[in-house]
This record gives sequence, structure tokens and C-alpha cells, in this order.
Amino acid sequence: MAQRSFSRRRSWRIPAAAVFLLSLAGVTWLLAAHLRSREPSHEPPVLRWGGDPEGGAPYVEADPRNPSVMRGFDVEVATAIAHGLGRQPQFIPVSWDAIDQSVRRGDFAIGMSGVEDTPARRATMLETIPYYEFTEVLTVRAADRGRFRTLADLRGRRIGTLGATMAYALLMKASGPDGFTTVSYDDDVHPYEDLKSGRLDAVVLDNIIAARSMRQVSGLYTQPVPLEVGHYVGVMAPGNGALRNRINAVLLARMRDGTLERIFKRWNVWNERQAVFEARLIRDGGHGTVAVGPSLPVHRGVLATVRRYLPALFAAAGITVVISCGAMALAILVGMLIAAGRIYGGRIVSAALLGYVELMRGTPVLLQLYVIYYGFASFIRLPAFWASLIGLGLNYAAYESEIYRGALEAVPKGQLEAARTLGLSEPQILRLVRGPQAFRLALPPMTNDFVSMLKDSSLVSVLTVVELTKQASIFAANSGSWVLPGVLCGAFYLALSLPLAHVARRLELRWKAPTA
Amino acid sequence: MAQRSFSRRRSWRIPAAAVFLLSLAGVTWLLAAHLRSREPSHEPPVLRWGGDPEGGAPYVEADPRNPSVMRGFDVEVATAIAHGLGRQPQFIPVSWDAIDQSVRRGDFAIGMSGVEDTPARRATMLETIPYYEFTEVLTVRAADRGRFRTLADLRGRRIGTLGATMAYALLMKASGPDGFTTVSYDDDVHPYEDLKSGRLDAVVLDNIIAARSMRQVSGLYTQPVPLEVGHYVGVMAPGNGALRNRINAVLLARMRDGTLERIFKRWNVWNERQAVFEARLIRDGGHGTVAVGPSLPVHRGVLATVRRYLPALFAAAGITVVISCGAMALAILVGMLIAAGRIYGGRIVSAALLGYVELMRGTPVLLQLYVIYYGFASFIRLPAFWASLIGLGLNYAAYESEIYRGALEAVPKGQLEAARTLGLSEPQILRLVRGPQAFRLALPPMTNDFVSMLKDSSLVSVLTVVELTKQASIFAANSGSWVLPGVLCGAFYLALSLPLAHVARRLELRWKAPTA
Amino acid sequence: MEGTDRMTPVLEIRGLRLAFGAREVLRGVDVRLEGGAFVALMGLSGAGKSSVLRAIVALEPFTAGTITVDGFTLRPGPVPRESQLRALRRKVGMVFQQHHLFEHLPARDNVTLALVHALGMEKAEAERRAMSLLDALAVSPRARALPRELSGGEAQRVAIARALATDPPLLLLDEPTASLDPARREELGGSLAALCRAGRTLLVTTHDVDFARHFAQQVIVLADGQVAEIGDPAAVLSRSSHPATQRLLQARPGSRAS
Amino acid sequence: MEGTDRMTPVLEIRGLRLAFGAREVLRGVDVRLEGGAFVALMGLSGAGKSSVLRAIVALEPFTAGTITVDGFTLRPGPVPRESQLRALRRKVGMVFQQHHLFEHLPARDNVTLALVHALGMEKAEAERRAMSLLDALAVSPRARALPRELSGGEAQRVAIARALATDPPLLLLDEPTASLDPARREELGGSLAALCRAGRTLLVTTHDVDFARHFAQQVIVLADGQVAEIGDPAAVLSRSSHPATQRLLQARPGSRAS
Ligand SMILES: Nc1ncnc2c1ncn2[C@@H]1O[C@H](COP(=O)(O)OP(=O)(O)OP(=O)(O)O)[C@@H](O)[C@H]1O
Ligand SMILES: Nc1ncnc2c1ncn2[C@@H]1O[C@H](COP(=O)(O)OP(=O)(O)OP(=O)(O)O)[C@@H](O)[C@H]1O
Ligand SMILES: [Mg+2]
Ligand SMILES: [Mg+2]
Repeated sequence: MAQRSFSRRRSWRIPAAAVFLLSLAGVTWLLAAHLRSREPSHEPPVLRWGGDPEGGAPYVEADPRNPSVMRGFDVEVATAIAHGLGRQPQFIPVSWDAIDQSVRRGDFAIGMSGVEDTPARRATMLETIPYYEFTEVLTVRAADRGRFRTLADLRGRRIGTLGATMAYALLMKASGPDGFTTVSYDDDVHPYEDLKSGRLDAVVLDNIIAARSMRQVSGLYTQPVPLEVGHYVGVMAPGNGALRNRINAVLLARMRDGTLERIFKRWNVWNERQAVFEARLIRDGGHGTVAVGPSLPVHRGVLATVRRYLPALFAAAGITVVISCGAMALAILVGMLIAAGRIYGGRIVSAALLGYVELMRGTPVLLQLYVIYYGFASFIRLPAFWASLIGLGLNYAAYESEIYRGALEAVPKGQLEAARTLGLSEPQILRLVRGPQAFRLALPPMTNDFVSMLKDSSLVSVLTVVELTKQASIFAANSGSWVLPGVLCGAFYLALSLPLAHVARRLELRWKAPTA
Repeated sequence: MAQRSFSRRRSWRIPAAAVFLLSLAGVTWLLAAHLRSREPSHEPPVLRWGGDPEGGAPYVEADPRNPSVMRGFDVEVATAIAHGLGRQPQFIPVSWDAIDQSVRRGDFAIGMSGVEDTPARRATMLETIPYYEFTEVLTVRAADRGRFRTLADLRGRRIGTLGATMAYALLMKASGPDGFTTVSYDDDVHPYEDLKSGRLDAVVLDNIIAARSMRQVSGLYTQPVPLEVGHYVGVMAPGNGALRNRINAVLLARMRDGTLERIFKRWNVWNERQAVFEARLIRDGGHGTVAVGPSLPVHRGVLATVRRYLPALFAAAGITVVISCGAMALAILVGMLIAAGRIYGGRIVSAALLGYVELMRGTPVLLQLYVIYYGFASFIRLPAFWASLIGLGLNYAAYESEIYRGALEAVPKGQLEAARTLGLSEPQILRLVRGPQAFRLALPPMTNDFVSMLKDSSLVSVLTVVELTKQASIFAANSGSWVLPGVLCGAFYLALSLPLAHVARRLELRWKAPTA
Repeated sequence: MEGTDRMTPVLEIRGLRLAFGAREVLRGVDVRLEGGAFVALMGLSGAGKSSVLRAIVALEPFTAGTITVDGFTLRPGPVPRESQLRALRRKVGMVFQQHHLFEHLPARDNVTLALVHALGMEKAEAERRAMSLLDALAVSPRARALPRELSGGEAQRVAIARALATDPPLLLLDEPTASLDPARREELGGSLAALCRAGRTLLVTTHDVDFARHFAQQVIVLADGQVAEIGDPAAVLSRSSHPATQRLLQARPGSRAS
Repeated sequence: MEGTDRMTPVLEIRGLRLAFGAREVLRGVDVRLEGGAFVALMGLSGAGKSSVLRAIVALEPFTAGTITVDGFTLRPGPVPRESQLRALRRKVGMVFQQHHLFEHLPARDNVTLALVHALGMEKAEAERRAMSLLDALAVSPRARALPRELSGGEAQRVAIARALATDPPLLLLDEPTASLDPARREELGGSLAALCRAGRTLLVTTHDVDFARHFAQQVIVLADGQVAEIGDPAAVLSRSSHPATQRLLQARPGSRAS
């Protein structure tokens, strides 16, 4: 009893310390992300700006007459900004979901490519004042225009959107209450095609993309009432504040002198919503304008986001646990056999086993997973799950075998001699005398391996298995920042490994070193 | 002496076995890659084909009037093929360097986007007969047209090209004899800009891209004499042979009836080289035509390619070794301190250390690397190399400390008591009695960690450090297949870990368990 | 060669030579034990007594000579694999000078292990037997203690019980009296004597002259790697004029007292 | 309380109580040693002799009583940290019943270790001292052997040499004669006697009645966790009527022979 309560106290102390440190690290990171400055010492004569050519019209697209020249309203806004700063614009192509990282890395000073203002982005990056106000709209099949007017009408239906967008966040939030399924796409063409073909019942994306797609895919209808209001901003590296402020000034000026209006009209994305929006911005000089009513989900902030992703993360953690435990069980079993073979086996056997151990230890497990999953596919086509489990298991078996070998050889020879003179057979001695005492010696390194197995299991994502890390990176892609998912992911792994380590310690105490 | 020779024999036997098994795995894989069939049971009415919209004109580009519609000669050829098969073409956008994987995965039946016929691709994928013959050409600044006529003229100069292309392979091969530096780009615009700006002295790319770029960047000159002849082919999944043959038939037919000629003329990439080429193809019905003279480097096959990449791989392996050894040294040092602290330290100390251990073991090292590299950047801005070394070291220290703790606790208490009664201080006992005996117990698991450290060090590539795995993946991207680089990479790691393991075994034998 | 007409011996050692590295510890030892004998093997510390016993149970390879235990013969060269020693194991039991108890098992399980797994005895019955043996040696109160919780003498007695449990025809005891108090020694001597009356053969190394004199039927004195003297305990230990024996006993308090 | 007028003792144990778990092994032991004494601590196996010695060198926590070694006092409760035991360590040396040699060091280095690192002696000088001690105990030929290569008696003598090396004023020996042949015992007894003539104090546990009778100045009989009898060896070991002593010696061969 006393023992129990003591150990409970202990088991509390550890996570406490750990979680404390973890959050410390996390906070430092967030902090740092803010503080870190990447501003160049002296400003170059050009303004390097990044955009995604794949974004296509009306944002950024390659001019068909001269593919190396970009065009689109983002291009023109960027040019206006550059000139306003007395610089020449220089376009740096970048894929849309890499814009934040690239600008942070300093590949270019500002990213403009239909970049949305989101809490995650605001938390980690620097944003200019918004230069365009868009709305998230609900598009359905023309036939359904009567049935599906709001998300609430879509209970149990499938709604498509673009990953890593505000629309996605919006759906994630609403999916709980309204009980529909969110399907995340990597491009904005397929959702509407799938909608038409019936694979989806609705698509939620911003009005510009919706309009563009409607022109290409017929038989669709976009509900007039917007689900949400959002803004396009320029994204910059934290610490680049000075430049950001000057850019804001330029943007306001271009709003005043109507340059932006002309640009947007030319790409016919102007509407009276913009007039109101710009008027408001100009009125209060671009201050507090981005602060949209808290009623809007994407502005619910970190906690809400987290709550939204927890279920998926838990499920993924389940996969991680199952694969890790399964693989570890296999590793321990095979490892024991190998160790026994190396100690008791003849020259040839132990040489072969040594070869296996060195090969498996010596080559990257990723390579081994590929070989098992793709390479052996012609002989036996393993499902990804089993390939992962077996691959990891056989790889770890090599490490385990070395641990057991060392531990077995450390058991006092005298006891083995005694066992022999008593007439016990070698297998019996291994099972009854040598193994049990070796096991305790092997326990700490085994625990090490089990704990790192939890994390190595993330490798199996290459075999299309979605486990914790993979889920976290999906989360990251959608929330547009790695910080929060990273910390969460770490916390999950920690939560998995702590009990494990705790149990191991209990076992160790139980079988206190006999020599002790 | 006898001992020596014995151990030498032994040290030979192991790599032998290992390398044998490795190559076995590799071969199986290659084999499997050939055998594996992905052909759908019944053919769908559409022909899904993949291309890279970023490729731009004249290959594949989004139609400015309707961005969801693609255009370009690859588009038209694909359409011709589809119709020839009595199907509707369906375009699947894919990034250029992912075409092979995607088609292998079955995302689409055929990839056509200026896909080059290379030995690597031929070894792992299925290729249609070539439908266009291009040439690799040398572009220089107009001013240098007299000086730089051939690669030989560019000794000591910098030559740019697009990674993962035949041009890259060509330069890699020539760079040795002709002693110039090859600079690999991810897009085909920057090389010409850098050429103009003087960062490069020449660019080698195929004539189509060269022509396109010349239109955009002025002041350049392309030498008339081609360095190399190559072909565009459609790439398909291995085992998709039946469909491939029917596509080949269609292609030949379209050559005969002049459809291809019309297409290429429309995108003005037709030249009399094509006439000759098509004539030859039509004559011998598309057989043996792709077999170009062995003089051409890209057809030198596997061995040559390997030789080309070895230097880079060796250099990268060096980085891997340095980081691994450095990190391991740190890990051992810190690990010892932690272990000692946990055994001898007071409640608070050992609780804190336990917290550290569980946190470092429990969370992904990748996360920790990020925190150290980016998170701490505001306090201390570590160079990537040092951040990697310290990050890995501190992470492994947690594992090492557990190993040492277990080993130290396994040393017979009686000897410690004897040492105490002799008046030795605890630090002395640790150094003179406990440590030495614990070390041998810790050796096998330590070796495990050292060996896996070699591979975990590949994680630091996220901090822009180019080590073995990273180099191999660059290789992979350029050779268009993961098989060869994968096997090579594995062999390198094996070559690094085998001596390590061997030394460890020698040490173990030296300090044979005293209890033995 | 001589004496083959006599009844076949339980243990016969012929010209046993044993070396550790360059150091030759045994230089031609000849020993012959008939069934039911109780022989004390004596000699200076380091004379090679333990080595002889270890060689007999095939734990120490030897360089020359033969060891025959009731028909099973060991020859020079590396120790045979365990699988080939089945016959020998069933015939010989041994108590080690350092006890070598199984550290992870309580005293009682140390005794029952072989009974259950080597002889296939019922667990319950094995435990009854173990307890009665521990009782006879007065360590039954510590039956549940782990070896590391036993006193020197208790550990020694548990080790003896473990060897007696399987009741082998030939029993080798290496210094079984070393850490026993006089009373326990007497009891041990008594029970050993009873054993060999029951037909078991005993080869016991000891430094306890009184113990040897009172319980052994024969004393073998080992010196310089050979059998220096062999004979009736009283004779050897009291009236021997052999230099080796002198060296072993010369300082014997008893002799001095007189 | 009584006897405080006498010269201050080197070792004084008062009402020592020691328990392992629920099992109380020592129930109030009182011992008092003057400088230069040679005392034999006897008792049945399991009586608690080793526990007493281990308690004195602060390796075993005890529940009641005090242990004072030349001014340094140990009290009940957990064993103090090593750093607080410096003074004690310099005053007391111990030979363990199980020897506890450093398995990774050859015999000689087992002896020199403390000399070099605890006493800061020159390596060369330490080795000279070690060799002379091993010589005196007749194990110098095995000076380079690892503990696992030593015979029982050799290991014991190395352990004794290790304890003697640092020449502590109070020396505790746990069954030093256990695996020594008669001649070696005699020699050991002689050198121990010489030591206490030189002013060292010796507390020796032994089961060897002759050894105790011939070398000890005083015998303490431990029984039922208490000191049953104290006195002159001859008296206690030959003419004692105390039941505990009887129990210990009753079966003594000598007595039976007569
Ligand atoms: N493994 C070994 N390696 C080297 N020498 C050894 C080994 N085992 C024993 N010896 C040496 O062989 C000699 C005989 O050892 P053995 O244990 O047989 O002596 P013993 O007669 O049993 O002595 P004791 O009465 O002290 O037990 C000793 O000198 C010892 O040092
Ligand atoms: N660590 C321990 N845990 C539990 N019981 C123990 C422990 N150590 C000793 N004992 C018990 O305490 C009692 C006294 O042990 P101790 O070693 O002092 O006896 P001893 O007088 O030295 O006996 P011997 O003459 O056999 O050495 C014994 O019964 C023993 O079983
Ligand atoms: Mg011996
Ligand atoms: Mg004792």
C-alpha cells in the first residue's frame, strides 16, 4: 500500500517535470519565432516576393505569351508595393504551402499568393494589413441548391475543400456540431469535379476560386450567403517589422489613390464588399481591422484548433501504439532466438546470425521497409500495416539480439556450471537460470529501444500508414505552422513513452539485481 | 599472432555475408520492380496521364483563358494517344520529379511531360518508344561565344543545369575530365538568369528549354553543335506492358500519318532532326531505336552512374561520420554524468535528471533539433553543424544514461562495500571499481546506439546539413530512381557500421566478463 | 593395469594432468574409488583439489590421462558438449567451494529446480524433499530467503542440500565444512557417513583434520600436482612421516599441544 | 555505565539491535575492545557474527544502540553518506566472508588500489608493500592472477592482504581461516598475533576452535542475538557450562574423542 502510493507519487512527479520542460521548449520556440530577425542589414534595390505560379489566374500565373513573366492581381499588387518602396519587384516561384517556410528562411521578403490571414500564421509570422476581403462560400450541385443551403443541411454528407486553408479550418470546426465529413484536397480543381460527379455533396472555398471553378465545371450552384469572411495578406518573416510597416503604408496609399481598385477590377474580383472594406481600412489607418468578430471560427485561436485535431491525433496515436507494440514483440522474440543461436549455435550458425545482425543494424530501416514492401511484393504482397510491423520488428530484432547476447554473457558462469552438474539441459539452463538473470540486465536498454520504437514507427508513413507523426504533419500543413502540431506531437509521444518507462522501472525494482 | 590472423579472417567473413545479403536484397528489389504488375483488371474508358503544369510551354501549361485546361505538345500527344486507344484523356497534375513514383503508384497510366529516356528510368520503369528527339546544347554569354565552344573550354568554370535531367548526368560525367563545376538548379529559369548575371559561365539544357529561355533572357548565345542526343518518352509502370505496346503502336501510326509532325510544328519545336528520327523509327517499327551508341554517357548504364556519384557520396559519408562521432562522444560524456547523478545524486537531482531523460527519450529528436536550431536562435544562433551535433548528442545522452545506470547497478554490491571499507571515496569507487566493470556490460547496447546514430544523423539534413542520406536522395532525384541510390546508401552505412561493430566486439573480448 | 580383478570402481582417475595456460597444476593424478567409499581429499591451499573435482564433472578440460565414472570415460581435450554428458550428469553431483547458488531463486527453489526439471519430479513432492533436506541441515527457517540474504554457513548448507537432493551415486564436496560451526560439521559428517553406508560414494575436500579423521575411511594427500600419500586417516593424519603431509599438518595445533 | 574509568576502548558496542525486515538478528549486543586486543567472535552459523562486523563498518543499518570506534559514533537509522564516514574508514579495516575481491583487477592491484588512491602512496612503493604482504601469506606466485583464477584459499589470503595493506588500527576479519589449510592457519594466526602485539586491535569471527584457543586473548560467544558468554578462550572453549556454548561445541570431535 505504502509502496503503491509512493510509486504513484513518483509516477506523477515525472510527467510533471517532463511536461513542464516540454512546454518550456515549446514556449521558447514560439517566443523565438517572434523575436528572430532575418531583416538584411542594408536593403537591396529589388523587392523579392514569392508566389505560387500554380495558383493560376487571377492570383499568379505564367503569362502564356512569355511563361517566365508572371501575371495576376497578386503580381500587380506586389509590383505596386515594390514601386511604392522604390524597388524593382523580383518574383520567386514557390509552392503555395511552402510560402511561410520560404519567407521565414529569407528566400524572399514577402509572400503574396492568396495568402490567408489565419491565427496560426499570425502567431508565427508577420502579416501585412489585408489587401483583399474574400468570403468562404458553399457550392453545391445546381439540383441541390434548395436542399443544401447551409452546413447544417449537410449532416452526414461529404464536403470538400482545399487543405491548409481557412475553409478547411472552418469545416473542421463545424464538422463536430453539424456532423458532416470533411474531405481535404491538394488542388482546387478536383473538389468541384468530384462534386459534379457526386463523390461530394458540397465544396467550401473562397469566392474567387469558386467563381473560377464554376466557369470550368458546369451544373454547380454557389449559395449567395457567405459562411465566413477572410482576408488576403502579405506574409513576411518575423522581425521584418520595419519593412512590414512601410509596406502597410504603401498598401494604404494604393487603396486611397484607387490603384488596388483598378487592379482588382482588371481581374474582375472587385465587388462592393471591397469598397466597404477598403473604406474601413483607410478610415482607421489599417489598425485593428484584421481583428474580425470572435464569432468566426478561424479566430477562435490555438485551443479550439487543438481540440479540433485531437480526435485524429488520438486515432493516429493508436496506430503508432499498435505497430510499435507488435513490432517490439516480434523484435524481442526474434532477438532472443538470434542471441541464443549466437551463443549456443555452431560456427556457421553464429556467423550467419552475426551477418544478419550487422546487415540489419548497418543499413537504414527505411531501406529495409522499402525492400519488404515493394521489393518482396512480387513474391508476397504484404499489406502496408504488416509490412511496417514486420520490417520494424526484424530490424529491431538485430539490436535486441545484441542486448540479450551481452546480458546472457554477463550471467555468472559459476551458476551455469552448477546447473550443468545438476543435470539440467542447456535449453533448460537458458530458460530457468540464465535467461531470467539476463533479462534484468537487458531491461534498461530494451526500454530505450521500445521508447525509440514508438518514434521510429513514424517511418512506416512512407508505406502509406498514417500514424502520429504523419497525422501531425497533416495538421501542420492545414494549420500552416509546424510549431503547434510539433509540440502536440511531442506531447503525445511523451504521453505514450512515460507509462512504458514507468512500468520498466517497476519491473527493474521488482527483479533487483541479484548481485545487489 | 594466431589470434590476429583469426580475427582478420573473422572480420572478412562478416562483410562478406552482409554484402552478399545486401546485394541479394537489392537484386530482389530491382527484379521485383520489373515483375510487379499494376495493370488494372479492366481498362477504364479514360486514359489518365500525368504531367507537370509548371513545365510550362511548349510542354504542358495551363491555358490562360481557362486555367483548368492544359495545353502544350505533350498535352496534344497524350490526347492523340488516348484517342488512338479509343479513350478520353484525363490530365493528372504532378510535379515533374514525382512522375515516376506516381505512375508506379498507379495515379495515372502514363507520364508525359518532357520525360527523358534514361538508363535509370529504363531499369526501373516501362518506357514507350520515344516520340521526340532533343539535343543537349551549350548556352553561354554572347560575349563568350568565341571562348566557350565546348565543355573542354570551360575548365575551372561553373556550368548550370536542371537537376534530375540527362544534362545533369552528362555534366557529372564530363566534370571529371574537363574539370568544371556543375551547379544543379530546381527550375530552368534561374540558370539562364545566373548565366547572364555572371554567376555561371555556361548552361547545358535541352534545345527546347534553351530556345524558350533565350527568348526571355537576352545577351545569350547557344552553340550550334549539340553535346548529346536524347529522347522524350512516355513513362509507365512496370508490368503495364500490354498497354505500353498498344500505345507504341498508336505513336508509330501518328508518326506515319504526320499527326505528331503537325503537333510539333504548331508548337514550333519541329526540325529536320525529327524528320530523320521519325523516319528511322517508322522504318524499323520502333525497335532498337532507343538504343543509342554506347559512346553517350547517359547510356553508360549503372556502373558509370555509380562512379559518377561516388565522390559526392564519400564526402557526405565524411559528414555523417564526423557528426555521428561528435554527437556520440557528447552523448557518452553527458550520459555518464546523468547516470552518475541519478545513482549518487539526491532526490531532487535524480528526479530532475529522470525528467530530462524521459523528455529527451520521449519526444522525437527531430522536434528537439528544430527547437535547438530555430527555437534557441534568438538566444544563441548555432551553425547547423553544431546544432545537429549538440541536438543528437543531448538526445542520445538520455539513452546512454539509462544504459550506464543499468550497468552500474549490475556491478556486485560486495565489491563496492569492500572499496568503501578500504577508504576509497565514491567518485574513486565509480572511476576505479564500478565504472570499469559496468562499461563492459554497457558495451553491446552502446554499440547498438552508435550504429543507429550513424543513421539517425541523417535527420540533421532538415538543418540543411548535407550528409549521406541527403546526398543519396539528391542522387535519387537526379537518376530518377530510388533503387540504386538506396542500395548504395545502404552499402555506405554498412561500410561505416561494420568496422565499428568489429572494434566493439574486440573490446568486449578484451574485457571478458570478470564473472565469466 | 593392476587391481582390475578387484570390484569395478565407481571413480577411476588415471594419470590426470591439468594445466591452466603454461602452469601445470596436476601432474599425473591417480585416484580409485570403490562404491560406498568416503574419501577425504586434502592438500595445501592451491594444491589442485578443486581442479580435480571440477575435472571429474567435466567443467575443466585436462591435457592427459582419463577419468572414468562408473563406465563413462572423459578424455583429454576440450570439454564435450553438454548433450554428450547426460550419462555423467546423472552419476555425479557436486558442491562448489563458492556455492554458486542461483541468485534469483530462494533457497528452497535452488533445491527443487533440478528435482522438477531434471528428474521430472512432482513440484509438491520436490518441495517436500527439499524442505526435509534443509531441515536436516537446519536451514529450513531460511527456505524462502534469496541467496544474497543468507549467511555464509547457511548458503553453504543450501548448496549441500541442492547437491544431495538429486541423490547421485557419486558425490563431490568441495570444502563443505569451510564455514560451518563445529556442531553443524558434526551433523554434516554424520549425514554424509549415513549416505555412504547407503551405498553412495563420497569424495570430499577439506582442511579440517578432525573432520577427516572422524568421518573419512581414507585420506588422499595431494602435493605438487600428484598423490603424495594415501591411506587410513588415523595413520596418515597422526603418524605420517611423509614430507608433504608434514608440510600440510606440521603446524597442527593438536600436534603442537602434545 | 560501569568501567568508564578504564582506558578508553577502541571499539564499543552498546545495546546493538539489528533486524532484516521483520526478523531481528541482533537483540542488544554489547562489546568492548581495548587497544591491542585479539578477540574471537564465535557462534552458530547464522548467529549474526557477520552482521555485527558489517554494522561496525557502517554497511548495515541498525535499529537501536550505538557503535563507537575510537571516538567516532554510529547511531541507529539509515547508513550515513560515505562523505561523513571518512574518519571511520581510516580507523577500521575488514575482510569479508565472501572476499569480495575486485574482479577486474589482478591480485596485486587488489592490494595496491587503496594504498595508491586512498593513502596516496607511490605506485612503486605500494607494489613493494603488496608483494611483501602476499609473500608473507604465500600467494605472491599468484600476484598477477585475476580473482576468478584463484583457488578459494588463495582468494581468501589476497582479501586478507588487501585489508592488512592499509594497516588500520581496528581490523575485522570474517572467517579468515575458513578455507585455509592447517599450516596457513597457523601462519595467519602468528602474523595476526604479531599485529596486535604491535598495537592493532583485532575482532575475528571463526568456527575454528583450535585457532581461537591458540591465538585469541578473549572469546565472545554470540547466541540468540546477544552475547552469551565472554571470557578467556581456554575457559570458555574447554570448561564452559553455558548452554549456548555447549550448543556450539557440544559435538566437538575433541570432546567426543575423550
Ligand atoms: N581458472 C584458472 N586459471 C588459472 N589458474 C587457476 C584457475 N583455477 C585455479 N587456478 C590455479 O590452480 C591452482 C589449483 O587451484 P585449485 O582451486 O584446484 O586449488 P585448491 O586445492 O582447491 O586450493 P584451495 O584449497 O585453496 O581451494 C591454484 O594455484 C590456482 O591459482
Ligand atoms: N541481507 C539479508 N537479508 C535478510 N536476512 C539476512 C541478510 N543477511 C543476513 N541475514 C540473516 O541474518 C542472520 C545472521 O546472518 P550473519 O551473516 O550475520 O550470520 P553469521 O553469524 O555470519 O553466520 P555464518 O557463520 O554462517 O556466517 C542469518 O540468519 C541470515 O540469514
Ligand atoms: Mg579449492
Ligand atoms: Mg558470517
